[in-house]
Amino acid sequence: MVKEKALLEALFFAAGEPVTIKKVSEITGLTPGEIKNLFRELRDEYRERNSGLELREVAGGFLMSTRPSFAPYIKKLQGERARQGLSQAAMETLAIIAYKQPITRLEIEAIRGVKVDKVLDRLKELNLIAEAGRKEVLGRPILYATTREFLKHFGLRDLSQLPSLEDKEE
Amino acid sequence: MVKEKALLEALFFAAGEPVTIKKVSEITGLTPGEIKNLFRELRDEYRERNSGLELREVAGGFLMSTRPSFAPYIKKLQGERARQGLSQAAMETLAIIAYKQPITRLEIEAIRGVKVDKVLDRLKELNLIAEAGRKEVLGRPILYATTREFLKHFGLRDLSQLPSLEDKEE
Amino acid sequence: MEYKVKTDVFEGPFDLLFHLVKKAEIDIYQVSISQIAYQYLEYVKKIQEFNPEIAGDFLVMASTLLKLKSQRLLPSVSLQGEEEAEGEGLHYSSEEELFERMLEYRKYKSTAEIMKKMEEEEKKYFYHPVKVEEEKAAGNHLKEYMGKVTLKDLTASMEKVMENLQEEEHEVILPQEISLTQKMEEIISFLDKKEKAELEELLERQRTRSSLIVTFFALLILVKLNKVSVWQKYGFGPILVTSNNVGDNSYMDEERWGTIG
Repeated sequence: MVKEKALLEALFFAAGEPVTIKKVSEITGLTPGEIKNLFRELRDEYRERNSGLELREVAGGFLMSTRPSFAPYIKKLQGERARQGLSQAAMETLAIIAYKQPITRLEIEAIRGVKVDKVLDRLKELNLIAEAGRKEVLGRPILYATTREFLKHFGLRDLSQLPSLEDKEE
Repeated sequence: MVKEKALLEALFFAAGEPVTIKKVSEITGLTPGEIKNLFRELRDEYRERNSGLELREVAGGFLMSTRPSFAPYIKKLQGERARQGLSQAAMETLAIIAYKQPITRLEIEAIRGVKVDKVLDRLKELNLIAEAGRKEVLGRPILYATTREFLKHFGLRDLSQLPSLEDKEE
Repeated sequence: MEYKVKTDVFEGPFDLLFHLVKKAEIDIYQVSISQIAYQYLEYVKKIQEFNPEIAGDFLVMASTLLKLKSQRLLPSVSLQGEEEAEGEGLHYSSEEELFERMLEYRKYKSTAEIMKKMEEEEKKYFYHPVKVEEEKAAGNHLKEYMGKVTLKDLTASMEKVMENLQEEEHEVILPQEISLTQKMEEIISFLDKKEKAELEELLERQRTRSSLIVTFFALLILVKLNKVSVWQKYGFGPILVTSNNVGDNSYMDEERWGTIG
């Protein structure tokens, strides 16, 4: 395989989303015509050797993905990963939000002593927390609170049903 | 390409992290022996055609990634998402844990001559180390050990691949 | 002796110790604390003006050096009990142990450099990024993620957070600024009244470990400035401290000596 074709292969792999010709051209210095030709060669080679991967033109760009017929297996793989549950970092952050809501990111970080931006993204993705307005202080930081989904999962009617922590406090 | 080999290719692609033989076996129903052989064939085919991708055995699993020589281009593609390296303090602490695991915080501090509580928090946060039980001495201190993420971070198949402990005079 | 005062030069107290041992061209197996401790303290005095946070680690080592040194000078004074009571991690029972640890540290330091290179190499490999949407496609994602997580887990997490928080708050209260100048003045005025004092008397008056360390520092500085003398009549006898009665007090300059937090 010529070096340029291998480079495109690596780019499509690492992108994880459609990459436009313009972008590929900026990164590699290849002309749009060269890129198109190399893409086609690569796509045909994948087909010819019955690879588990395939190359497509999607949403105005090039995209590398698994062959659709393998979808059931891929789902199993991702299901496995999903079942690993929430990390300890996520659990602690969720607990802080539950008991101290509404609360800003900085306030959570002050308690946990570490950055929590990624964890917050994850909890939002899972719809366990949501943005709940802004705190009226300098910079108007976003406030976070738990969602109905959160109550539903833990079988709570409302937040007043959260177990009290007082008895453990000295 | 036989269907099973293509399936493995698709799995390694979609995983984005090392996949163990056990997991591949559960998902595909293939035996560990078959999986090992198919992996080797696939890896050699990638090499022979000078693919932009490569297959490695890392952290007790199979891992598909881009060829390292293309790193400068991939970095351009991903922009600022560059992965940050560990600080010297973190690296020294991690080295001590890697070679002496399982080890307590006090034991690490005796070797480094400094407090390491903050560094330990950081390494735990990065999932490079984890608590591994308690030492059965007074106070039952927590023991720390490296994780699979640690192996992945350094591209090691297992702990036996750690470089031998240096003892050179400067 | 001139040191380059650049606080990022030494990664930790052992790094500095190595440097001093190397500089003194002493065989590491022959080194005695006394040869090194004074230079170590000189350096720490300098860096703590520049970066008090880094100086903290170095100070702990300084106290260890002083403790080992004092054990040599005064076999009867043992700070061991206090150390353990405070649950301090960094205590070495002998010079041999300290230098053994230092040698061990050096092995890990050079290995850490190799690991740094491995890390750099590994960063050149890129993986197919797994999108959250792809994971969602795997099914009812919230249930998948949260299936086993109960209300009990949630409260347990919160209790853990609060426990950690209490520990930290406890730690924050401890640091207390002690002025080196103030300690120097204290020693001088103590000696003015008494003419001569036993070292033990001076140290006994110190309530906390930090003030003990600072007193030691202050005493060393006064000796260096020739303001006081420290002597011993006979082996294992009491160590006596006397004032040299030099009237000039210009050295008592807060700016110059700063504080140790």
